[in-house]
Amino acid sequence: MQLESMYQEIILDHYRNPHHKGLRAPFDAEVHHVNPTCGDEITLRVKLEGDKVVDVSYDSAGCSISQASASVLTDLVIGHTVGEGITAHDEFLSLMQSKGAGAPDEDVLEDAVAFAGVSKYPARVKCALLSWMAWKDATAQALGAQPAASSDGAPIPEGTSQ
Amino acid sequence: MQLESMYQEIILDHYRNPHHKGLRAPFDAEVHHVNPTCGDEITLRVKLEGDKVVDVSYDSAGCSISQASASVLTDLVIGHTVGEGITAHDEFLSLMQSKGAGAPDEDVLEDAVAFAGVSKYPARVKCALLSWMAWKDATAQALGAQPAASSDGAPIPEGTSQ
Amino acid sequence: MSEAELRDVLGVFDVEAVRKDFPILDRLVRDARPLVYLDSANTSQKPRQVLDVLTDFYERHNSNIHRATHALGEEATEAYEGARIKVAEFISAPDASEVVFTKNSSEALNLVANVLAWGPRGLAPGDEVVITEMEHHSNIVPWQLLCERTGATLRWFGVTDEGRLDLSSVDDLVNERTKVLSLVHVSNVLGTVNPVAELAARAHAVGALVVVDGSQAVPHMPVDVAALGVDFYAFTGHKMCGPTGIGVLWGRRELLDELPPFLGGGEMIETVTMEKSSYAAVPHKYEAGTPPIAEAVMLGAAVDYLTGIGMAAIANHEQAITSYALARLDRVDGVRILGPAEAFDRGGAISFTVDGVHPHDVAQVLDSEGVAVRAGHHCGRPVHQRFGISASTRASSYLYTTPAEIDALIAGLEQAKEFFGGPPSHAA
Amino acid sequence: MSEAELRDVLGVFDVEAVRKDFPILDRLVRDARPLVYLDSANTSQKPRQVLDVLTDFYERHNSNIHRATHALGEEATEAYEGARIKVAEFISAPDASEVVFTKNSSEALNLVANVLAWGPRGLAPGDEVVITEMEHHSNIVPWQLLCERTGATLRWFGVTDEGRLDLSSVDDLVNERTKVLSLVHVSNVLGTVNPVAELAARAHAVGALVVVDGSQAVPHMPVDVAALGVDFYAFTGHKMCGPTGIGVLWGRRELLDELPPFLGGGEMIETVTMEKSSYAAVPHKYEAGTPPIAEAVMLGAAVDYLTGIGMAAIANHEQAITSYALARLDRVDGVRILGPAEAFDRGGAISFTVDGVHPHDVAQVLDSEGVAVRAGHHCGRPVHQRFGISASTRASSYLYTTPAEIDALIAGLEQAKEFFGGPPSHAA
Ligand SMILES: Cc1ncc(COP(=O)(O)O)c(C=O)c1O
Ligand SMILES: Cc1ncc(COP(=O)(O)O)c(C=O)c1O
Repeated sequence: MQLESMYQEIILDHYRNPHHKGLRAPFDAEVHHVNPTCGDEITLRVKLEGDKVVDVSYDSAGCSISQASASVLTDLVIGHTVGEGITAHDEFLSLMQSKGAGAPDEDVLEDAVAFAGVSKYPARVKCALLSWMAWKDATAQALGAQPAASSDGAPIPEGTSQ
Repeated sequence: MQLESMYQEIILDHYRNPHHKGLRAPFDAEVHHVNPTCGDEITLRVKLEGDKVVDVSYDSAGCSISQASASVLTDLVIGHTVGEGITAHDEFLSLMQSKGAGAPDEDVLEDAVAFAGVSKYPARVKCALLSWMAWKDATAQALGAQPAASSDGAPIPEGTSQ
Repeated sequence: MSEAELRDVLGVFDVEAVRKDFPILDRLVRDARPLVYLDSANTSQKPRQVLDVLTDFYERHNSNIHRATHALGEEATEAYEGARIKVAEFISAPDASEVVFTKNSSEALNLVANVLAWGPRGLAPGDEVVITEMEHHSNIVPWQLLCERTGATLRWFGVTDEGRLDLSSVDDLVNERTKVLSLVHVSNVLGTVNPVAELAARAHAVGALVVVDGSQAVPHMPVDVAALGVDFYAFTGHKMCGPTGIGVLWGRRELLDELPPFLGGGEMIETVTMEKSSYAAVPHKYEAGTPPIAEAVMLGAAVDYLTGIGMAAIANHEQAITSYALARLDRVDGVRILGPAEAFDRGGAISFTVDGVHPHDVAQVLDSEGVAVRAGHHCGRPVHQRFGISASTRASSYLYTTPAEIDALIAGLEQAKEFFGGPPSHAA
Repeated sequence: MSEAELRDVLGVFDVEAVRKDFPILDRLVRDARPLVYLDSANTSQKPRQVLDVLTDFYERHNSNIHRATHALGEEATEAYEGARIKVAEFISAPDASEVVFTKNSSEALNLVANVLAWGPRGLAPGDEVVITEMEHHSNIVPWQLLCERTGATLRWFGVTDEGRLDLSSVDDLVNERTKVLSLVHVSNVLGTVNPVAELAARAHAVGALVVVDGSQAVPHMPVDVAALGVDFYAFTGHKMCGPTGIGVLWGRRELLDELPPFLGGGEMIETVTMEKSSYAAVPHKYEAGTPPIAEAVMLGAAVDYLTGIGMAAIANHEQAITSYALARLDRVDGVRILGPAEAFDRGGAISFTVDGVHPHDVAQVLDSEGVAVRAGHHCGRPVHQRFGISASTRASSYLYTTPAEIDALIAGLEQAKEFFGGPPSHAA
């Protein structure tokens, strides 16, 4: 049965027990993103120290995919450099755009590889990306607010805050 | 050959030698009507005396059908009562809407029966009706301007001046 | 409703025969499961008879209209204007020239809101526009934009817990400042059928214009715009067995004559000079550019198709299906229905939540079984907020919907609950 | 052009094979005469390949888009968004999100004119909008309405006797008050191809926005909006082997991002409350309501079809046909051609008058022989006034037009002259 190809156990686990959920201070930037079609929402905060992602906290309402994706995201970026986070973002984005044909790098994506099946369902790709778009947007804002941006951080393209 | 079914000799005669053409004074009302699709135009004046159509004069630019129709119109209404003119109008209108199936009353329509063939060509029906719409509009205005409208004149529906 | 009663009502016409008219209903989806299409409030499927007319138009009669002095031009013009007459008769419009073809319902509603920004009837600060909390976004945002641009004030009727309009504030809301009342005939979220005629009378008593969003009404029940006594009525082709790319605005002739133009361009003019233009008579005044010609012809065919079956029969069928679906959903633990719980003054769109399972996930499980429903706010975010939720799952029926399809929905819901660990129902 | 040269150019592709793709070209009209369709500037005919895609969409994939969480919804969304990508590539748009689907060219042009009425870029008294005397009404009236509503001033380039833009006044017309220059790429009356890139550079130098009406360009020649260096570019589906009910507005992303919304409703929002809404990212911001889904899919198929044959080859073919037609018309006594007499920087629409025979009557005689042309002002009344006439007859070609069809036109003209008593030509 194909349901399991989307809803892998890892996803359901993160959905039922999300990591790092809740809004925390201090933070450098806070953004609010919405999925216009279904009304799923996320408020997400980023705290940086130099090029290090010290904390990502969030409050969100949405489906299993969007909830689990936010949880997985925090695991992947907290404690890493912005550059590493961007690498994970890019890898996740290309996995999500792979229409089920992606070969994700497990070293980079860890639990997020479980989302490979989601990429076969375009309507749900947006759910999986909601928190990542919010994170990229918030991080860009946080970097902009920082006087001296990290030197090895990849340049951050404009956020997709709508 | 079907061309002759539209362009009867009577129509071509009126086209080449239009009756009553040119703008004349005095007049009670003047209107300007346009066929929006092709740009054909007519300026038409009506002079009434009581319920009698004393003069209809016009200046127009357009195809053979619209020119001939204006000429035939003046023959049919000048010197007649408004009521008789309206009867001719109604008869002509229903002939034009008959899609080639009309059995026009020759006593009422005289030369205008020659337009029966035109009614098969919807795009040209507007050409044939241009002067009649203008006449009805101008007559309504002229009657409105007259203090005592004729008692036996049929009520004139609102003009279609656009 | 008992199974026997259900069968009685369904007997009005032969659903299985109707289904044969719709090629897509033979589709297999998701690992060869038969399609169970319960998303007709979103868009309807198209019968073969209607598609044949479309193909025939393009293969034999295609031409631009009005402008053309040739055989194809005549045929296309007659087909297009003939469709206007069919649509006018379908909604009992007094005059076919009152039927304006737009691109969808949304444009029809925007058209009205836009022309009220200009000219002698243009809105101004102090004027009020009244809508309702159960409107589709397409009947909210145009009025927000109008109010923003003109300085008028937007107000709205609330919704009761039962999903009906809260009319207790009618005296306050509809007053001498009210210039427009715009409301939905049948809600696409709650299914509620609103008392349009009564509200129109109230609004007219204070001199307001009445605009009705009939997108979910015209496809599903007989509608008589004259009897409703409203000023404008909007609906859309794709929800009534017709094509995308076409909608309808019906308006009272005097108003259409009086209001300023909306879009400018070819076909809507009387005469153009570089300095100034004058405009054609309605409906052409509101149809700038090449209209949706083939779409109008196809919509005319859809009207023929629906009329052939009979709108009263279709309404009966849908009421039976809706009653059945409401009864079955009522027996599923954890399911909460938004809007009226009985199929009385109620259309066939049924939105609901399932405790502990997000609507997206409900829809996904259903989809894996071939059952197509919609999840989200269905372009009605405010009414979801009203009920304290951000999304729901919606199942919606049409003339081709069968009780067996409702059974498939129910089975899928049980499966969704099980998959996501919700409580099983005692009765299946 | 000699017959030999003509055959050379026509050899670029096999017209007879192309004609087999178009079912309507087998039509007999008016007492069983073969159709000679010379009205493609009005609307084009549709190839079988494109109609098949339309039927397949409605019979197998029909669904509303974006909103739907089910198999059909995914398929329809992919088909719709896939069409956007095809269209973007077809006009070399830098980004598919810059392609907005409208209902036709006219709406696309009105969209731009409307959003310039509001917001920080909104026009005001003292501002100037520049158009040209050879515009289609759809690129005149929207700007007249905008100027009327905002108090801005409308100005225009004149047309020379040869039917080219009179650029002698460019320094006066394009100045620091100019906020918009809007002009046609290829005239639908004169056939003239305008120097868009040069004029766009001039307009940009004074900070004006540049809007181009490409309705007669995109169907007939390769167009690269980026290379033209303009800000907005409009065209229409039905003239390029696609359906009615769809048009395209391409716009530079920064501008589309910045300008206010046009129509409000479903799909164009980010979030809606009763008090206030925020808007989705482009292109969705400008696509309120259910878009022309099937029409977009069919337009995508039309783009595939045209690309398969090759736009350069199509342009070559049309240039050959146009040269041939101009040469033959030149030999008919009493025929006067509006616009460039040579097929250089010239599209395939040829408008002309016949001494002593009104264009309607010319068209009628042609129609009686099965030859479909257009008579009237072709939605370009000002340019007709410029040449002191109120109407003309227009013959226009496309990829399926043959020299034999031009011969039929010429024969029909001789017949019209004879019937109405004009002078016979010495050379037939
Ligand atoms: C040059 C030009 N502009 C605009 C238009 C309008 O296109 P549409 O009628 O599809 O809006 C046309 C065609 O009629 C045209 O030829
Ligand atoms: C109640 C209601 N109003 C308006 C609309 C908008 O219709 P369209 O998307 O065809 O413009 C819809 C459908 O989506 C609807 O259900």
